[in-house]
Amino acid sequence: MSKIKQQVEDALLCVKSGQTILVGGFGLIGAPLTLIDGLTKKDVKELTIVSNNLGESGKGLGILLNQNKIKKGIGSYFTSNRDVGDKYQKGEIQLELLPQGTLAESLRAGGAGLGGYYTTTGVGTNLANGKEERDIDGVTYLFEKAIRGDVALIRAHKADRLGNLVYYKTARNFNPLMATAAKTVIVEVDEIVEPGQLDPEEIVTPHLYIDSIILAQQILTKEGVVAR
Amino acid sequence: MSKIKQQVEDALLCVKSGQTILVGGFGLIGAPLTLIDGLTKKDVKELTIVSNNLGESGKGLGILLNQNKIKKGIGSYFTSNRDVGDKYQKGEIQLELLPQGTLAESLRAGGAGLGGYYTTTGVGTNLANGKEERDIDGVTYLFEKAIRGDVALIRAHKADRLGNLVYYKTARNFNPLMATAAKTVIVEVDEIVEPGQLDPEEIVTPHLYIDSIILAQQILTKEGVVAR
Amino acid sequence: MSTQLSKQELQHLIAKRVAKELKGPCTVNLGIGIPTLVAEYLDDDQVYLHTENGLLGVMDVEEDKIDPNLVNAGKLPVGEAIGSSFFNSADSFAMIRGGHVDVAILGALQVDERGIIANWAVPGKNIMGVGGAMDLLVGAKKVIVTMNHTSKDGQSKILKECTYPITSTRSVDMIITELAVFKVEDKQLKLVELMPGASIEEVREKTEANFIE
Amino acid sequence: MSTQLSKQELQHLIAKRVAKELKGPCTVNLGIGIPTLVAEYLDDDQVYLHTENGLLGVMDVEEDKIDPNLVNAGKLPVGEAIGSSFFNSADSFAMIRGGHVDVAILGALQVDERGIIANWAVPGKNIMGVGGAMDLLVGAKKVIVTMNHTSKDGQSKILKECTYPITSTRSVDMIITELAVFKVEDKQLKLVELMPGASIEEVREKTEANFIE
Repeated sequence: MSKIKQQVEDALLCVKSGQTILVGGFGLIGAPLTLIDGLTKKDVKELTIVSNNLGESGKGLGILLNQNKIKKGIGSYFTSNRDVGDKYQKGEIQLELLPQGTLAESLRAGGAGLGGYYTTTGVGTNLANGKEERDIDGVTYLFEKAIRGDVALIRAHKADRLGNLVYYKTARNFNPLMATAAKTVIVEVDEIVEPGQLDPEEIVTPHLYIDSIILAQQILTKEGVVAR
Repeated sequence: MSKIKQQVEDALLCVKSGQTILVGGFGLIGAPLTLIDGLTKKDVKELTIVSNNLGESGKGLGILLNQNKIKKGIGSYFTSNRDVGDKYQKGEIQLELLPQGTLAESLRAGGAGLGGYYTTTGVGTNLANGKEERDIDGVTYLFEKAIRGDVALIRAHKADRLGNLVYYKTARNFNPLMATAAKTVIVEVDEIVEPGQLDPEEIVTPHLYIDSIILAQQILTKEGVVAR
Repeated sequence: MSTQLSKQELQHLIAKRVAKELKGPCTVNLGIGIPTLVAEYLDDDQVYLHTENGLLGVMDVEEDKIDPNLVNAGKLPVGEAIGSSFFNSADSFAMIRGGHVDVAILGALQVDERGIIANWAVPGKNIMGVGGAMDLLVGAKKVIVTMNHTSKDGQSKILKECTYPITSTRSVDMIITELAVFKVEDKQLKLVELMPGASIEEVREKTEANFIE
Repeated sequence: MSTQLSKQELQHLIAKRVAKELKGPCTVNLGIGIPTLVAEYLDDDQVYLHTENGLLGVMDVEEDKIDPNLVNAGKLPVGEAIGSSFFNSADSFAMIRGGHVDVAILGALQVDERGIIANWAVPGKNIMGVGGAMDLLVGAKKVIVTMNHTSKDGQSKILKECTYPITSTRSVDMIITELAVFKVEDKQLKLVELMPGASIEEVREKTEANFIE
């Protein structure tokens, strides 16, 4: 019953065409590069990808994009990969743009079993088009729905064998949120340790959220993405 | 400009009659006993107290209750202090009962600048009376409003001089949420350390939430509440 | 039959039976009362206990290791297992409400014949506490109710309809009393097991609700 | 006047002027572009820098200490100050949206004469990115906009009305360009300072919006 998988393919067995996949990271920082690499080698299509960005051109999720495996992207900042714009122009991808705080909050709401929430962000802008406004105590808010995924692919620093996670600096970003918001959660880590080696006060993601763990084989360095 | 106060009275200068005060703790566990003790010695009245419980009979917030300083209690479990029922019978206190998860979530929403949210908790029960129901993707949710306070009185384990906080075991409970949801936040701690002594990955409440820090003088032991 | 056993012994009997239902790996939230006793009968080290006040990895604590700041939802002292973690109340209820807790073991005042329970308020008394009961009922994947089959005055607590305010519109999955084990299937109670010493006649006599035998 | 200075020098001039507005203790979020440069001119050690990707306590980093997993919102390498803390994106935006960040320094494509800005989309081009701009505008207690006074083709970027999609209905508090400093009071622009070398005539000529002198 170990959560630890030796092969990326095994960890990704649960991913099917047409699913909604949550992918951690802020650009390539904190992105699950090994799992993304695994997806590029897997025969899947029509994925809805929820991620702050769609990688960079030819890197991370950018490879998946260029393979035409992504039907729809939900994120806050696609500008950092120019290929997204090209695909969008050609009608080859659907995009849903959300303010970054709304993206993060919707994922948290999804993980917390909430249906949606009211935020001030975006009120009166084009991103409010078609969304319900509501006055609460004299302030105008926008209704935003929770986001949930079929699978979450996330990146952490260390996992213990149970699946408790700690993160590393600004590579934390969306990962702990996505860990809560999908039916199946797969994490790649720098190191797997024994239960008890992570301080109970310091664990960011408790093990009940995690289904599979793999060691990272593709990592981000100053020189870019490299095999470990 | 130090946040550290030597005297409880100084820390509590911001508390005025008629305000809404958020008070951390699950019963006496993680309750800011020194600050509560300070409130019992201060001339304030008609307070609205948001706290999971109203202390125990004659302990913690229970003292404030017996002093008739509490106009209204908002919490999830008042049963643990029998004096609350007596006051309620006599019409001497108003009570608003929320499911515990709703209480916690409403505080988080308040701190996060949200107006409210939709939860499944409580749908179809007496606690849903007068609250809006909404169908979202085939599931019935209840609208719950965010909660904010004028002042939060919280308990942490350690603070650095900037106001970064870490907590201790199950004394964490509502404290980190309340730290985000009030205009002024006062924390009492076991120990004040230098900036840099708390691990940046481990800090639960970043310093931007904290206004004042005092050392705990009343602490919870196996034998009950004692002066330190 | 069970009249030979003390109230406490009957509670342990129920707790022991509940423990048999818990196969790891799973996360289980134990409510206040009889559910707390379940911890004593767990022998699967992949059953992880969650307490809503902010700990995953509850275990028994020895008298000399009691820490007043380490307690369960009933404010009773507990220990922390290897691999445990602490979190705030919003995160704890996000786990519960979000469907990340596999099983909740709860006490109840009444259950109706569709498996809907009442466990937080008594009419005519002040409604003063709900705690995490409503959250657990909407969130836990499976809910097992433990209760005495009858009230102190001998009335059935398994009723055609609850007379006390309900805790949720969701039916629980299983009811375990000192007399019987019921499963709830398609909003109907189904008797699946008699507890040691109980007879079908006694269960029929002491159960107001209709149930499938 | 300012034609003698390079574009980069003008940006530093603006950043230096912004820094004068920041008196600690306060928490400041620095946007991408000119705002990033502000960090170089801060001399108050109680000005704490927040970056929305999850760090409170941003500081400069030396070339040899660059960590690819420690970056700001522009994905540029940064350092961590003593007393800093890391958090997830939901917690980071809870700080912003919840009003816990004192000042946001943002770039803008256009500002109108009520102080409303457009900084995330250009008509006719794909709308592809918004990032944290809308959150910062609704949440930060004070917003200071830094921008070039005119576009590359010499058109005023301080307009009667924005022609690009607005970022928020909230007016910013201050606008600092290479020519002038405006405050926004009662939804009106008020010229409060000329930048070094700028004349009132040049500001009048290059500002489409009405403003109080």
